[in-house]
Amino acid sequence: MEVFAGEGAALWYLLLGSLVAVAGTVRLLLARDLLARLVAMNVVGIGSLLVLLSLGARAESAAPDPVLSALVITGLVITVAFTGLGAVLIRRIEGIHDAEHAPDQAADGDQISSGQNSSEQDSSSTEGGRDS
Amino acid sequence: MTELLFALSFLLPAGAAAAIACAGLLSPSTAHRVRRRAGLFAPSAVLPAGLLALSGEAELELPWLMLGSTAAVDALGRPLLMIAVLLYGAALSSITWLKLRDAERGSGALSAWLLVCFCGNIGTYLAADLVSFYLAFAVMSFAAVGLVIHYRDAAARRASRIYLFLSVFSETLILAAVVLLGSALLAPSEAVDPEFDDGGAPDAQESLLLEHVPAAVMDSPHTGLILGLLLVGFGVKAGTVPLHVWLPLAHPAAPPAASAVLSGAMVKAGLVGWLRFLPLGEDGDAGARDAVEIAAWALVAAALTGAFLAVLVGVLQKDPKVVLAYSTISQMGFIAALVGVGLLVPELAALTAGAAVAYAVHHGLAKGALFLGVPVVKHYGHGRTGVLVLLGMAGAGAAVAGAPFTSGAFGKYVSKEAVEGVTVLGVGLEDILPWVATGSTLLLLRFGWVMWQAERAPRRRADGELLSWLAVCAAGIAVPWLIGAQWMPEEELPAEPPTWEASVLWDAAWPILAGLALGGAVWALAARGLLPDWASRADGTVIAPGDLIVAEESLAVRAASGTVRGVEAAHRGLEDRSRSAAEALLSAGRRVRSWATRAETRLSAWETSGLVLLMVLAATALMWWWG
Amino acid sequence: MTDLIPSAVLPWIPLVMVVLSLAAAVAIFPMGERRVRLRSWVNLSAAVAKVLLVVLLVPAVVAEGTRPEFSVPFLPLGEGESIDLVLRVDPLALFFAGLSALLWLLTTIYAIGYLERGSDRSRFFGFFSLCVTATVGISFSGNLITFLVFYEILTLVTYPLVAHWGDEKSLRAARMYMRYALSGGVAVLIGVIWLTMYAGPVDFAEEGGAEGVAALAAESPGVAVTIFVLLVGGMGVKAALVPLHSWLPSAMVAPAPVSALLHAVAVVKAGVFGIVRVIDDVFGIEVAEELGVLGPLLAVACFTVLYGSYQAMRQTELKKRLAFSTVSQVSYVVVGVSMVSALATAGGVVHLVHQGIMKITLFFCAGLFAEVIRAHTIGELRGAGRRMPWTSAAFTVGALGMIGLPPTAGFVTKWQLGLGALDAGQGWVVLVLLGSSVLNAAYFLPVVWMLWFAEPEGESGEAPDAGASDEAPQPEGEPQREKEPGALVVPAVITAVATLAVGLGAALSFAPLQVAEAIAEAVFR
Amino acid sequence: MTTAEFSLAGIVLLPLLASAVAVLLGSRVRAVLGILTALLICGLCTAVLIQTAAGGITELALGGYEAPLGIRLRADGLSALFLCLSAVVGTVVSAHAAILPASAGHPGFWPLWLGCWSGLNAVFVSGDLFNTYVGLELVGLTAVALVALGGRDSWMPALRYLFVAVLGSLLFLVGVGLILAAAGTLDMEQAAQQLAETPEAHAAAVFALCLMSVGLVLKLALMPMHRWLIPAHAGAPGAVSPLLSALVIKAALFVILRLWLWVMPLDATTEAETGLAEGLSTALTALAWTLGGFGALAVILGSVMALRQDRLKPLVAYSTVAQVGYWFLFLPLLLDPEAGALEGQPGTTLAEDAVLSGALSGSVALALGHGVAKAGLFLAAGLLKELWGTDEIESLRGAGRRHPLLILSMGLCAVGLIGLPISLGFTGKWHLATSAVAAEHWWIIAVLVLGTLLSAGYLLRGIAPLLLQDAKDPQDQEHDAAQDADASAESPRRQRLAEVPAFVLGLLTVLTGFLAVGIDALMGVGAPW
Repeated sequence: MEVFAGEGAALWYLLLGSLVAVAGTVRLLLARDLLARLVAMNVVGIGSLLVLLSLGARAESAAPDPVLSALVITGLVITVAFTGLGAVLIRRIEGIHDAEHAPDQAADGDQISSGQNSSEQDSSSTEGGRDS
Repeated sequence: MTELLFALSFLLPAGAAAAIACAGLLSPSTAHRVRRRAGLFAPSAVLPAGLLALSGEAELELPWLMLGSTAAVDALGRPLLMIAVLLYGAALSSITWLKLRDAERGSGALSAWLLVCFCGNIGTYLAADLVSFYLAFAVMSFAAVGLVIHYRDAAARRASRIYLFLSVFSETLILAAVVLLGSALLAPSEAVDPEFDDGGAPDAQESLLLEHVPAAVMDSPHTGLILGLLLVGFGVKAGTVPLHVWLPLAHPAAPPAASAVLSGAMVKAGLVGWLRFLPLGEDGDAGARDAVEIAAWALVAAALTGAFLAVLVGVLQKDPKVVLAYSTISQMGFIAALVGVGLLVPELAALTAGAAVAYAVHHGLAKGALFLGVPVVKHYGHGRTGVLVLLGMAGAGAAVAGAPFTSGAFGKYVSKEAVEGVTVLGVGLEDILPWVATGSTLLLLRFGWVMWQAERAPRRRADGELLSWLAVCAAGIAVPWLIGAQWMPEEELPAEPPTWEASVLWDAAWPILAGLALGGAVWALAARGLLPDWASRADGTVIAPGDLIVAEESLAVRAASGTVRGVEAAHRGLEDRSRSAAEALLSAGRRVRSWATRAETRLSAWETSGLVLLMVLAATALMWWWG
Repeated sequence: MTDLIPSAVLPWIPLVMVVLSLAAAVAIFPMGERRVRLRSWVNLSAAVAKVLLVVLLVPAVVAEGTRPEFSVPFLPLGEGESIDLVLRVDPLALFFAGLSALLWLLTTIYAIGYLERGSDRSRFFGFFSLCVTATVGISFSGNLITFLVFYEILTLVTYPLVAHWGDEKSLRAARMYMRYALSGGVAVLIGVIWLTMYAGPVDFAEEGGAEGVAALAAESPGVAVTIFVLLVGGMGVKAALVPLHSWLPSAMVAPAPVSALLHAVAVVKAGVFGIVRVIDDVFGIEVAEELGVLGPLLAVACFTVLYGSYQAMRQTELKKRLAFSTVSQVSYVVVGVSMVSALATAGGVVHLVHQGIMKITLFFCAGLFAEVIRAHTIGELRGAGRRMPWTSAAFTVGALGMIGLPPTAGFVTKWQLGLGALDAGQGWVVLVLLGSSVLNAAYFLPVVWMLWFAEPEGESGEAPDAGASDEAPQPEGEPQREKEPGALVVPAVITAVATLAVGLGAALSFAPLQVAEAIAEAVFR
Repeated sequence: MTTAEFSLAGIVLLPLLASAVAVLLGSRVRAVLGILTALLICGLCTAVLIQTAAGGITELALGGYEAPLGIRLRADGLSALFLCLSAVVGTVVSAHAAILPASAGHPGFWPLWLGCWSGLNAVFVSGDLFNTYVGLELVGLTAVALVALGGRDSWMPALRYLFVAVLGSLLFLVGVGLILAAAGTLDMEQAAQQLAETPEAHAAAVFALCLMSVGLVLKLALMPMHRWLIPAHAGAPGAVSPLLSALVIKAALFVILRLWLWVMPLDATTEAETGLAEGLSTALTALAWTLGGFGALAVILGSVMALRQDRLKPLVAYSTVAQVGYWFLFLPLLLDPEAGALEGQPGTTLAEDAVLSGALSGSVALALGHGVAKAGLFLAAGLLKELWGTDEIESLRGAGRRHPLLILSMGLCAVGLIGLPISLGFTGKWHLATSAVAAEHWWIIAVLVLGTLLSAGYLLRGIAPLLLQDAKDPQDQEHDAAQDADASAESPRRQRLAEVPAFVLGLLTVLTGFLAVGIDALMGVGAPW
């Protein structure tokens, strides 16, 4: 389908990319659940990188512009880094909620999760002290 | 030599007063000893001024003091300086040269205040420039408060409060006059006065001299205003009628020695003020002339009413010192009339000034003797010294009344000559003046009667009080003649000295005789109880001492409370408005704050801030698209 | 006399003067509370050194007319040239610096005695010397920017002094003071910016106004008037002109030495000194006259004079009454300066010193009364004359000075202002002056009366018990002092004697009046 | 390669290396390493400063690859200034963290902080947009992690900060891509020339500017998008919040300045013929006015909100939100054609383009002043919270009597923030006001006046109670006892020493007022016009 090839294709990808980015942003900004937000963040990342690629393609006829692709790769790497950090933070925050809302239910459960929780935080021993 | 005398005559009394004041710092016993010794020394502190008066006319210039001050002993100041020295010396000695047990409580403080008053008083006589005159006048009037409040009882407090209020009032008016005159003197006057040779703004010190003041009054644009200020300002001190109310209250409240000085020397300061400042014998443009006319007539009218009304009220008083106070008011009315005439008729200016000074000298000494006599009669009025006391008091009384052969006659003669040919409401002034003598005779009879009945507290041995009284009586007889003959310049005296032929004697005698006759008649009626009740109860209840003061006080209180209420209302209005403005501001501030916090709380949720961000993004895209 | 100070050193003197008390402050701040002797020694030596320097400067500046100047670039103005921080000594500057140096020395002695048992003394004396640094900086400032910088620093540095006791009341008063002073400062900032835009960096020119300003006034009078209003309004806050004065009475909660130095010398005078600078050295008296701004300013000043005295009459607390009296007295300077006559300007300028000396005497005595017999309201002063003769005598001299009776400095000012008013053709001002002296008498004489002639209730000599009046919360247990403490009385007496000496010696060569006349002549040349 | 060029590379790479090494070391040694690196960076910065002050712009192509492909580091006047700010504040705060480990919250502080520092320096000296993007991301990542060090209650704000940072950087990335497409190169200088010559690319450039501005404003927390900053800066540990407020948000500001003044063909917009199409320039002016409007809103509402805070650190955080507003007031001036109306007129003393350069140097001075003062204030507030266990203003009453030096330094920093004389704040306000008067933009004057008064208000509310000597001594004793107990970990001598960094920053706030002339000269080096 030549629509997706050559000059017209770049325009389409541009449109598609910006659509995905806008949808991701709306979802990111309005979602209440943290994890949903994290996912939406990635969607926005992908959308914007798509826009970038289409921009690169549109400029020259041959292969997309090398600098732009470097840009895209870095963007990808950084979004992954942020997602990792976000995931750790969400786990910690969820950890506190669980400890607060369900203290009696499974004392051992709690023990396990907090134990697991604490073992995982290898370098955050002083936090424990601070929590008291 | 005169510089030394000038300095000493001011510094010695001031030093003594300072010694007494600082004594308070030492331990009580040493303080008492210091005060006692300073008190004894006090009368002699007055002597340098006496020597200065005797040593004749002199001048002292101190360019560095205040705004450049000069002092001068001139024909006008010298006699008054002499009586001031005598009176203050006598008063001080009558307080301090007593046995310890007789001395009043706090006599040290009283002598200190007297010394300060003395400095102020001779300062007014000797000052030759505007600023030092005002300085001396202020020092004298504010030190006098110390004298009046001495006994610290309710009457003394009320008297001193009224005196303080009136003296502040007079100080302010005189300050206004001084400032107006100062600016007229300092301004580079268009008509360059020949004396200011350097043409440009004459340097401040030289131009502030009092000699130039009368001329400045005439050619300054506010002549009428300045005249009014001077008349009222010095009138308070000279006890002219509407402003005299403090005199009858101050004298009974103050110790006798102090009241002797008050009416003897201090009241004369008002006279000196008039003689130095008023444009006596100055000619000026038409506007100034008729302003002077009005002022002169006002002064003469006030003086004469004062002279006669004081007699009426004085007769009805019980306290001897109040009677004497009213006699002072009437005598000062007499002198004020002389000054008024001098102002009215420029040619007579020199004559009336001389007469006024002569009369002032006589009145000062005689009235001083009478005031000092009040305690003397109480302590020595019977037995061996009784006769002496009786003679002295009678002599002083006769002098005040103006009986022939006394200084009073000389004073009256001189003033009658001076006012030849001046008619008031068609009646010749020289006919009115003798009636004042009748009035004062009546007053003195009343005084004698009241003194006769006053109770006695015999004191055995003669002490400072008696001796100083005797000295003043002797001086009262000798000094006016001495001053009249030697010290007064020729042109200020009528053609020839009074030769005691029949006509002169009769002129002096008939007012006294009329007074005696009237007194006798009243006494006879009183004995038969035919007098109207208001006359029979002559115990000061009918008209309280200070007569007008009751009316004036209530007037002042009403006026003050009126203004305060008005200003208070305006102030409250101002405050309410500013408070309501502040409230409006505060509530606006609160509204903004509450709106801001509400927005904040809503924004704190993730979704809402996300929404806002979306809107911003959309707006930028729209702007770009629209551009 | 000229070789007293080698000419090379001259330009450094203004800087040394300013830095002197700054160094004292830096030395005092870290000092421990207990180091009383060292702290007092540092304080006193700095104060004495400053007085000596002023005395050295007087012959050089007033007689020979040398103008030592020190400047450092401060704000760039594009293309390299910049607005400098200039410290210049001219007679008017020396006038105000001399006053603050002398009175700082006396107030330091007073404060050392007053705060013997107080707390936070290092902090107090540190900010105290900073306050004087700012005052001297203000007096030596050579252009509007420097003046503004030191003007703001003065606000900052006086805040902790007013809030020294640290209780709720002083904090509220300090906050109010800060609010007024800061808005005043901001107004001056806007005015200075606007003026610098049009007239470039405005240096104070002694002979009638900076050059750019006249051109500005001619070209766009509207802008010039607004700038004038901004500047004078901003400084009017500190000069306590009526609508902007209410911070002064409420700042009376500060300790006595603070209200003495602040309200008699530093803060209040800074504002008025600024107004004198703006009228005489920035706009120039003729330009200001043309702009027609002097008339309304004169009216506001006269209203302040009367309103201040009226309010003073209504106060029962002594320090509040003195505060309102300051409000009224300080406006005398503005009255003097806003009349187009050399005499009036001389009167206004000389009142800067006179009011300082007289008012500081009264505040010293008020502090003494509060400290010795716990008397804060006038009623409690009954019969104080017998127990505290020296303080009452000093108070009486100060009060008579305020009323304007001859031997004192107050009379000299009233005399000059009266003559100036008539010379400038505004006779009604004489009326205002007289009205205010009557009002002064009405609120000072009763106090003098209470001191000397009123009998204390009950048997004499018993100090009235600490009444309901809310006096400063020094530790309650501390026994009252039986006799007047020397360190407090000596400064009060010295300033009282100074009031008389300045009044009597007004015609001496370097007396304040002669210097003021020299300044006034320069303005009108 | 001259020393300046060497130091340019060193500034960026050295902290990165140090942060990597720090991860391996024990917690005690990390502090020593941190201090060493800080001192080294100071040395390098002075070398760059000397070079720039001498008038030259130092440039270095990393690894010899020239633009457009290679990374080119470039330090002109503006970057030298910001480098100095980060060096000074960074060193002092690192010293504080070394003295009082508790204030760092967690040994992980050092590697993260050094990484953040290298990101900052990278942003300040980067010559091309891509390198700026990478720098910004590094700063964002480490900043979020630093906030998370603050313990339980700081995780949620950290997460929120993360989302905002990512969104911002993605918008920035799209903008960079657009400019690359439009100008064909990422290097700022070359991009500027390209854009100036090819008018038809202006449409894309303007849209890119819009996107990037919104992205960066998000990172800067300008008024409507400021909510994430308050809990993040308040919750962060004692040593971290100064870094966040003083330095991290300055990176975004630096990039905005670069974009608006150096990259965008602004002056092209004013001349008709090669300038933007009519619509585009109005769009840009509209954007400038919105940002300016948000700035004014931030100054006023930020201060009002700060007045209502009853805890110290949120109060200081709101003060940051307020001060951020000041830096955007000058944007409308840039685009106002008759802004320079007063320049060169006979009546005034203004030099040719004094209005714009004045406004710019004013905003930069305000930013620098804010950096130093806010760092000092946050350090002091953090220390108080550390020592007294809480930063409730009510319960801190009378704390001043036990820490006089701390109160003095807070006072000095307040002077800088209010903008009273001798501080950089004053110089900044002076310049901004002068340009506003020249360009007749009176609203700026109103905002400045209101801002000054309100800032005085809330800073007074924060500091005054500390001076209180409340009679309720018993409560104090018990308070002191409690405070002594839990702070026993730090010996009193260390506590006394910990107050010194805050005092140093306070002194610096006041003394930098004298450097105004130097700053203005430095701004001239490599100025956009």
